[in-house]
Amino acid sequence: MTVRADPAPRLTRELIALRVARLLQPGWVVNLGVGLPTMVAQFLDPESGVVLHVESGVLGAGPPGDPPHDPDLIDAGARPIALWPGASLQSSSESFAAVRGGHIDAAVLGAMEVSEHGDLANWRRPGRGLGGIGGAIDIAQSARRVVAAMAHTGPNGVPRLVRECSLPLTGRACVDVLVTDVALVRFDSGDAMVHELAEGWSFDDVEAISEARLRPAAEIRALDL
Amino acid sequence: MTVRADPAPRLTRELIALRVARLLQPGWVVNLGVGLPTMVAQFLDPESGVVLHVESGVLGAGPPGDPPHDPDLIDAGARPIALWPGASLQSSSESFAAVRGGHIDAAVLGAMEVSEHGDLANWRRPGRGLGGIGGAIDIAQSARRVVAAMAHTGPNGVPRLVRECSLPLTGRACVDVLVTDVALVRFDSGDAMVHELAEGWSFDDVEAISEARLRPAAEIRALDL
Amino acid sequence: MPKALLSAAEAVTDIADGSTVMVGGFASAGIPYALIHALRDRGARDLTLIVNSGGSDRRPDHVVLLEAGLVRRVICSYAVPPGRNIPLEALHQQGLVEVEAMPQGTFAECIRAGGAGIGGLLLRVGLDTEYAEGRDLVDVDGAPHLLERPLRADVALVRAHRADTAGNLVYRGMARNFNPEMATAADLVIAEVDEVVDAGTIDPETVVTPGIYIDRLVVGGRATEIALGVLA
Amino acid sequence: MPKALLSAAEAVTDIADGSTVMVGGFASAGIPYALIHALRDRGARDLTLIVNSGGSDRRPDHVVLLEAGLVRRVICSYAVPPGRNIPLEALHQQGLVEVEAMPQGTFAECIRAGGAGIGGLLLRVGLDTEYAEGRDLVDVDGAPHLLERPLRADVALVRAHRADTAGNLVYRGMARNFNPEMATAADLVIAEVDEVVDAGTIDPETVVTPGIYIDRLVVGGRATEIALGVLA
Repeated sequence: MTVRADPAPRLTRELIALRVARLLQPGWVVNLGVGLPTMVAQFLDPESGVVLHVESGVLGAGPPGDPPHDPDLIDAGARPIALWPGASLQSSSESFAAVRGGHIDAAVLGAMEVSEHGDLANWRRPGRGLGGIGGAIDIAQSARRVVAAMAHTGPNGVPRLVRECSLPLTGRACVDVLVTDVALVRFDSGDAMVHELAEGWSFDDVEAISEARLRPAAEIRALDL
Repeated sequence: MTVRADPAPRLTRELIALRVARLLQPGWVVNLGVGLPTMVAQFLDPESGVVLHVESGVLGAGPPGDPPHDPDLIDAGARPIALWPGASLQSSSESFAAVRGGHIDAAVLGAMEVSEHGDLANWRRPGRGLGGIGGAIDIAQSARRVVAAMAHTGPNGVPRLVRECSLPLTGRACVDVLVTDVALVRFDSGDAMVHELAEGWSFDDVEAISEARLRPAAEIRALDL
Repeated sequence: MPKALLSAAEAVTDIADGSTVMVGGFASAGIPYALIHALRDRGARDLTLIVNSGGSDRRPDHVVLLEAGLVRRVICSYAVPPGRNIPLEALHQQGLVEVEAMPQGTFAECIRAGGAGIGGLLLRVGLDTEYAEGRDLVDVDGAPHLLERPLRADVALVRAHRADTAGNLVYRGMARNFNPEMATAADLVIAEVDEVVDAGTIDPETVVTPGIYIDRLVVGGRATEIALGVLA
Repeated sequence: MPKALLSAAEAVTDIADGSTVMVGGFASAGIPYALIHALRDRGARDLTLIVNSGGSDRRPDHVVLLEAGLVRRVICSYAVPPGRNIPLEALHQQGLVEVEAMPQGTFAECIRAGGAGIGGLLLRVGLDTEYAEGRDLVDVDGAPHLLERPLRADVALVRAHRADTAGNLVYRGMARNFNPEMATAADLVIAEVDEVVDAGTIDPETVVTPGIYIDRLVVGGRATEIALGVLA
């Protein structure tokens, strides 16, 4: 595979997070994975109507980082968080009861690889140690909708949107929407359909840096930022 | 079977309850079934160290009857109860998690029949309608110790301490101690051993009104009231 | 997102014939009277009730749904208390209402499982009894267990003491009973409460049912108990 | 019956070699530091830890038990966070410590099952992943489920905010995590708290862990965090 020059700049992580945030509907209960997904919280406020679920035991968390540090008020990535009005606290078994029971409307999860079938790999690289499953499998397999977020390619341009995941799976056909730094891809139909593109990127440009077989949506739009 | 005259008066229900209360050790968590077992609470106080578990969702209940009626403060028999200092409230699933998990040190349960193996029947008479299982099976089969309490015989002198229960079982070999109006019987060894007798009753007197095969304990004493 | 605050009649207006309805309550505690009576008035038929008991002969609880002929099946624990006379017994004998009775802890845990995405529970409670007859057994390391399936419903009618506008619930005394678990195990969850307060008013540490489980709020509760004469 | 109020050293003095020990905590929240350090000082060996993570590289949590060579097996969820350097990784590679990692919700639910007398759970979480490889499957009405066994321990070391003398516990923020369930699932349960108050002082409606589950109380908590320098 030859690495060709990008036709235009890719989205920053902040902009990926912003695009994800705009997918979230008022009233949804949303879990944000560690890493990039956590940044989505910066684009939410109590008026958004989104209830953040943190698997360490909160419903109704605010974004991380602002409040002074309290070891007992942390998100799943151990960063300080505040509670919004209407918040409540749970034990882990209660928190994951909500997850498995289908009470999480959307999970935003980081990805190492996403396959053209919507398979997700995001928790372990073989040969790189034990890794930590944490709640990744529970959440990816149980949330009503999974939004995956990742850079479209890895080091040296290696595709991450692939035909079949080479890394251990987190869940099969669980991703509904993938937001990368160049495109928004939906898996609703069983195919990987490109719905939105970053400015200056064409469908062919995205296909060229993907291993997955992609299809263009009937109407392809600019990434809704 | 001939009904012969009792050699001496039988214990009142209150005295049966008193004998049961004296079996309960400080620190034990105890569930009291509806009916006669509920009367055991009258012989307990906060100094007894006994924590009453009520399956409708209390740990640390006081005896029923005293406090003014509040529809939300009731025991499993729907009688008003108070909460003792150190009480806490649970949902039904939490309450029965404690039951099944082996956290109930003793259950005091009414009985229709007890077999010589310690089988208990206490929830339904065939042909007498649907009946109500309620928590009888959960508690009888899960408590660390089951104390059964009943009149030694039924209407017309029909034995209730039997070889095999004729009524639907609540639990097999679950009764540890049976307190009746004439005797205290233990099932620890697999046999039905008579340990205590009401005043004026002999082992033979008790055997005569039982269908079960009974054995006398090495030392038989008067009922410890 | 504040939860919809409705009248009892409004809250139950879309409960369809044939629905499976969970109803909280244990004896006199935690009964959603206003919702039960509104459902009776609505007249939805062929209901399956998932409820602890077969109803009361002393209080107008879900017994009014049975009396009105709206129920075809009851999944419960304490079907008919010995020596009591409630309609369920006769309706069952006449073949009008099916009754399935379960040990109470199993009943509660199956409801929790329904809300918690647990596909099955393996329990020993009920072995050696007629409850076990005809039920599926699964061995765990050589020990037989009963396979218990999760219980879910189309609608749950639950009763709490206080809600905030975000739907968070706190209870009172034994009014929890089956209500917190039922609130997690139905597609539509309607909570009847004594009062509604602003979000942020209930200490997050004390919330028993998180607001995410609640779809609709109805103020009734204690006021309805007084109106019905069940509370002096 | 007031619960035994002991020093951390006294509370762990009878934890034997070979014990299975549950330890609460998630990241920085709800860690029983004083009990962990007392157990390290006691030096009980060949421990099996049931604990969410493999330990921290930033805080002296149960990582100190691994560093002291007291652990032979870890049952956990979040074994080694990516890009972090904790002893578990090397100890595992050297064959000194066995590691079993489970999905976090399954881990939490199996602990709850251990305390709740549930013989097995049938879950779909983990199907289609390497976690499912070699595990027992049970069909429920045609759908495959993983058979998950309950987790129990000889000892649970839990951390709460406040206890009353009857052992009732309330927590603070995310310090609940695995603590309430672990408190139900061990033969000996030792709770480390910030403070102990009189029985009757904690509102019964707000108790999270009922006192019946607690055997011993140790005051440590926040004070220990300050002493260890993990809290400024």
